[in-house]
Amino acid sequence: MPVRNMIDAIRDAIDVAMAADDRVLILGEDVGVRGGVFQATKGLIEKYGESRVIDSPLAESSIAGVAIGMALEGLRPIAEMQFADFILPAVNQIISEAAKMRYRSYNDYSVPMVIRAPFGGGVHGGLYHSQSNETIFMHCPGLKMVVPSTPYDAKGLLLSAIADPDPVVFYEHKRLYRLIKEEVPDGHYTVPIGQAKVARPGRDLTIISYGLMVHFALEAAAALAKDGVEAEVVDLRTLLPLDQDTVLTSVRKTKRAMVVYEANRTLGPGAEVSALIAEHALFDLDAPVLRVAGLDIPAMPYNQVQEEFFLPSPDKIAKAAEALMAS
Amino acid sequence: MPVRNMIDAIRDAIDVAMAADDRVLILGEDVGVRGGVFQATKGLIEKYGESRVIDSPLAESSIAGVAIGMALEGLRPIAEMQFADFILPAVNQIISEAAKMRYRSYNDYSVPMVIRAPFGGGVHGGLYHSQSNETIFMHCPGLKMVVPSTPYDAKGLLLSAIADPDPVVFYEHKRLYRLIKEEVPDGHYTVPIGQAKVARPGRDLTIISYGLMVHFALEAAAALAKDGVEAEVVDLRTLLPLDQDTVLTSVRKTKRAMVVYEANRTLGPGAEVSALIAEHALFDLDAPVLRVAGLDIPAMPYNQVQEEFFLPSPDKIAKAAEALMAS
Amino acid sequence: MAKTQPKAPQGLSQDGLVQIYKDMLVARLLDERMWTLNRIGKAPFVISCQGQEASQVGWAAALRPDDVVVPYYRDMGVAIQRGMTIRELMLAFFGKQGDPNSNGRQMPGHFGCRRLNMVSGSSVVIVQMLHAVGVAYAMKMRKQDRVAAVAFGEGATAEGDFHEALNWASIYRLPVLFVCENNGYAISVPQKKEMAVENVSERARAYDMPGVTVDGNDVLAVYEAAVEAVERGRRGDGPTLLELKTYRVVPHSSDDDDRVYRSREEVEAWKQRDPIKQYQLTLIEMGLWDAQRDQAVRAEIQAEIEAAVEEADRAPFPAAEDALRFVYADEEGR
Amino acid sequence: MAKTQPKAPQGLSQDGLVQIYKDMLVARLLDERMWTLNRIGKAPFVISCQGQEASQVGWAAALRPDDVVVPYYRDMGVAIQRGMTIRELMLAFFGKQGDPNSNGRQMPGHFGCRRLNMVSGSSVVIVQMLHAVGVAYAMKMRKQDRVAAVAFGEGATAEGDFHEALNWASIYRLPVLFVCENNGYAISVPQKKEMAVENVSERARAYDMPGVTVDGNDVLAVYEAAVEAVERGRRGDGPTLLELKTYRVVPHSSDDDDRVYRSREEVEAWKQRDPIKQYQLTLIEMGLWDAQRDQAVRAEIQAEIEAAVEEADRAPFPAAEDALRFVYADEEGR
Ligand SMILES: Cc1ncc(C[n+]2csc(CCOP(=O)(O)OP(=O)(O)O)c2C)c(N)n1
Ligand SMILES: Cc1ncc(C[n+]2csc(CCOP(=O)(O)OP(=O)(O)O)c2C)c(N)n1
Ligand SMILES: [Mg+2]
Ligand SMILES: [Mg+2]
Repeated sequence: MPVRNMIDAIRDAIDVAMAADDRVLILGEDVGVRGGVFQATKGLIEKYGESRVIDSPLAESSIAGVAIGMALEGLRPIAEMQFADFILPAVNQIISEAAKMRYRSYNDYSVPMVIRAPFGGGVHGGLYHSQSNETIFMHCPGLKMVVPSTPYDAKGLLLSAIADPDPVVFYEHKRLYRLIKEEVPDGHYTVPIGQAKVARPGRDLTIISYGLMVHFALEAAAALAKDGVEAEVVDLRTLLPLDQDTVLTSVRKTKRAMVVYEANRTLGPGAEVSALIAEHALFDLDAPVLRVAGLDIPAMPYNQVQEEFFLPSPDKIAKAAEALMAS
Repeated sequence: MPVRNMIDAIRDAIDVAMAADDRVLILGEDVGVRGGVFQATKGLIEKYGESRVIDSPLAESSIAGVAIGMALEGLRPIAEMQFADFILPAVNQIISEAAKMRYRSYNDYSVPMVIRAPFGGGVHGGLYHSQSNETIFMHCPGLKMVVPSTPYDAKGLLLSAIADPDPVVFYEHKRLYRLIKEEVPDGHYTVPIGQAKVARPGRDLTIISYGLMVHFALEAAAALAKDGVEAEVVDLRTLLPLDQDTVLTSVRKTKRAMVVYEANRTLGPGAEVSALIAEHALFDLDAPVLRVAGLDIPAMPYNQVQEEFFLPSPDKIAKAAEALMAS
Repeated sequence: MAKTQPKAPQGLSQDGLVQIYKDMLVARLLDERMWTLNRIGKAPFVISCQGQEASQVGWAAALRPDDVVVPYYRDMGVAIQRGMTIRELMLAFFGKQGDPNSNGRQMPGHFGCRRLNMVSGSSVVIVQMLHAVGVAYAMKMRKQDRVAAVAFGEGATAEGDFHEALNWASIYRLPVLFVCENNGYAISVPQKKEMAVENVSERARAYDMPGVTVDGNDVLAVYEAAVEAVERGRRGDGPTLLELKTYRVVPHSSDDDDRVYRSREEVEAWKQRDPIKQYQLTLIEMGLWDAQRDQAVRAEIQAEIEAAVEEADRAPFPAAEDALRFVYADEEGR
Repeated sequence: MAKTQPKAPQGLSQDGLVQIYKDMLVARLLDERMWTLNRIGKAPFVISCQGQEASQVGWAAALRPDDVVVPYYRDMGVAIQRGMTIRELMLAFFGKQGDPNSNGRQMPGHFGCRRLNMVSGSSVVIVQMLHAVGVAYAMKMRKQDRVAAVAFGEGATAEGDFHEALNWASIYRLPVLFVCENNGYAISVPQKKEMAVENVSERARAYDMPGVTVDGNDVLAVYEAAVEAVERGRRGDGPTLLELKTYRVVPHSSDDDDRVYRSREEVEAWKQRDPIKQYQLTLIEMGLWDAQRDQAVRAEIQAEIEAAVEEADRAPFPAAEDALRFVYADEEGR
């Protein structure tokens, strides 16, 4: 089976979808000749032509808004936001329009579209090329919000997202694009939206995470194992709808829980996970629910010292796990 | 002492600030001759003139962005968004720019501005005149986020916000504008940003809330008292920075906690409150942390049956409190 | 001075000419009735098309049923021209079960109905322009001769999406008819505080796009200009920005009091230019209408309205749990 | 054919003319050095001003120190003209303690410094236009004769904020100089996919605002056009949209590969029109410059750059905990 990194898996997913269904098209800044600034769409304009691979004007609200219109008329647009930091001008179109179209029209109209965006830090992107702003969309019923952490999942989830009849926000961690390779089948397969995965089984505590942080959690778990602590790592994969069962089942088993995320700590996605546990598994807990998260500062600084300081790391996660085991 | 409702208290705060400091000015849609669609700025254009009371073009991004520029140049703008639902086109200016200006310039530039917006439902506003989207800003370090629940607090907090050297998002619950009257002093006084208030003391459980929901919580508490259950009601007043001490002190005392908010349940502000409790007061708890919140649907419907169905009510809160006492 | 006989635009039959009048009349009478229902406490909200009926029915009449229409909240005339019935509009007005627009989820004035190829709108101004552009992109990609038509107020043109939509449509020469119903105010804010130019159509030049301004109270002028723009779109010659100068003769909505921001003289002057009265005269001059028919038709419409009021008033609200449906595509149908 | 002797614009002394050249040269040499530092792994990122030095120094030179400048990420020439030193720019490039722009928080190219009346910018395109409008509003309200000047690329003009900013500035006739540095591309996207018009300046008419296009590689032409616009602003006659046609002769940034989207011939042709070489010739023809001085000045600048590289390379990064400062106004100073 071919081995692919995440960016290749994503490009392959788009290619497979475009080959199978001529309603699928892509639009975004530099997605055409340039193949996207991360090369997620490389070669597609040559293959599918300018009318299905649109180098859009530099205007995110229009990228989302025009994609909504395309979807209303039966196309299956995949819109790319060049960086998740720059999705903000499109937030009105996404939240007011895409997320509410089916609901407000009582099922008469719908918006089957995907919005892809590279997010996350640790790539020397400074304040505006490192953000993790998924909270905005996770709080928004009518949307789905997906964040893969492996090449295999990225392809399978993206194919699910493209086929999904509702708008899906699809966040790809920039640092994962080329970090890991694994076997990724050719052709069509899907990973279902809304299902978390136990990335590593364990009995002593549960670390719940998504995106790059899953790998940091796994590293931490490996280190903890050396001291005889068996951490279970849950990869959420989808933030909305959240797979409560997988989370709660794990926590009920281990009796200790920690959420790791890179977004600002306050009201980041981990707040919801923690609240769910506090509501549904409180009597199972032997320890407080910890959060290891991005700092509560406006965004991740550029210089490497402060970038590291901002981000959760395997070491920080392991330390928190030790504290959790001690309480 | 004069008795005022919330809209009068807000207008009075703006008036007091504008009279005292000619750097203070207001801008927004219909804030001039019309005095704002809720009359929060009524009479001010006659008093302070067109250059300090600006009937802006219908464009929220520019309302925020121009206000940022004014603040950079030493003015103290108060920008009005006609409804919180329509703040979304301005989210990029608020989050990318206002919230990060001081940080990114290493204290060289700052944005002392206030963004006021009527939010919340129960006023037959339908999907787009009822939203409670405060999550977006509460998750954003660099901003402050204030939500008063009484006329007295509204005036005092607004005067604090106007004097604050950093950008403050100030949400006013539409249904509270004319619901309650109380004594509100003339002239200048402040209520500090960042301090919650115990709106009703109690020993059996803590209900944490803000905005209109505080009053519903108080009604529920009164009903519960008849059955001998003494609920403590905490009015957060400020969502960012959150007053953790007041929340945790109360929960440690009552050992039972419930958060009530009108925003969508998933990752609404109550998720953060619940996560804080799960992290810092877990061993004090005798029961799960409950959330009584807006439904996880795109927004509140127009027809009265479904509007009621969406919103937390005194009755729903009391029922949840009974469940909490029983667990 | 001998007045020249009014001439019917090409492509409009006598029935078509009369139908336009009837649609305008339905819009007016229904709108008036909604205000009285609001004033007696039967419904919390009205937003009104009064004064803009010629603009609305005029541009909508230039389209085919298979074209896509993206109206804004004031466009009850458009909804009626497309075929939404008095009964349906009254159910929507009361927020009742069976409202085809949103089943009572949205405030009145939020039109949308797949049967009529009329895309559902939100309360958020101008966003729909981009939807029309996307729809038109799909049409052009499929080499269809259909067009998308989208309407908005002149105040809303200050929003960034206005610019982004015109920019896209012009780059790709898409078949879009952009209709600005310029009634001179955005709630209380007069045009001179909304823009520095006198005509919204002047903005079209910034996109190398034709911009046309016509008298929005002259329904046949509106129709003709819209037809020309629609043909341009069908031919593959790209979008048009059409500005209709008109006036709303009532407050912005039932929550508004327009006396604080405009003089009664101004309102009266515009009432003198009432689009329905004007068009009635035209039809009479054309020999297609007379006072008797007018009375009969009005009575018919009124009767239909009263029946609709009664039915809508009695109709149930949607069930509470119905609010949980259609967040996602979990079920078919409605 | 006898060439006419170049004429210095009014209001520029001989020193001023030479200073413009030196600023352009500093920008170029510094920028070139940054690329080599990046290529040898000393710094993760460069974004470049190369090719646009005439545009940048030209418009900035038209302003007074008490005017407010709002540059964009490509405007190193502006920062230099305003007085940011080589040393400071090199500290910023390395993300080190002491960088006056952000103390190493932002990527290189994000200029801002209160001392120089240069507002801090983000990476988000075009948002700064509205900031300039707000600044200008404050100036006008206080009846000052200052102006605000803001720059941006032509690609970014597709964003809604472009429209909103021009609209505000024109309604209130604010003293703003809007400078579009049109280098023909937004990363890889050529102008014809960004807009349907040939000149960004054509968009000014939509706001009843003067729009001017000049050769952005001719520094004196840029200067003169900017001075005229600035005077207009000072006089109270409102904003101007100034378009400078230029070219970036290097990739968008160190992460870009421009070979996939533009031909080497096109790049070469523009290199032949190098703004620095052109202006050097002009100065020589004016008798203000010669090869010897040129060599000496280049050597001086290079030496200053090397000293700055050494210092910045050795300088410490900000302390980790320093990242927690200045989220809010909790302390004075820096
Ligand atoms: C984004 C947004 N901001 C504000 C509003 C509130 N609002 C509703 S209608 C209106 C005025 C619209 O004026 P115009 O575009 O001229 O249309 P008209 O109502 O005059 O037909 C405003 C400000 C809104 N609906 N959407
Ligand atoms: C809102 C936003 N979207 C996307 C980007 C990513 N981006 C950075 S520069 C750029 C191209 C800008 O082109 P132009 O405005 O012509 O300026 P130039 O770089 O050519 O000087 C893009 C797409 C961004 N910085 N901000
Ligand atoms: Mg209007
Ligand atoms: Mg460019």
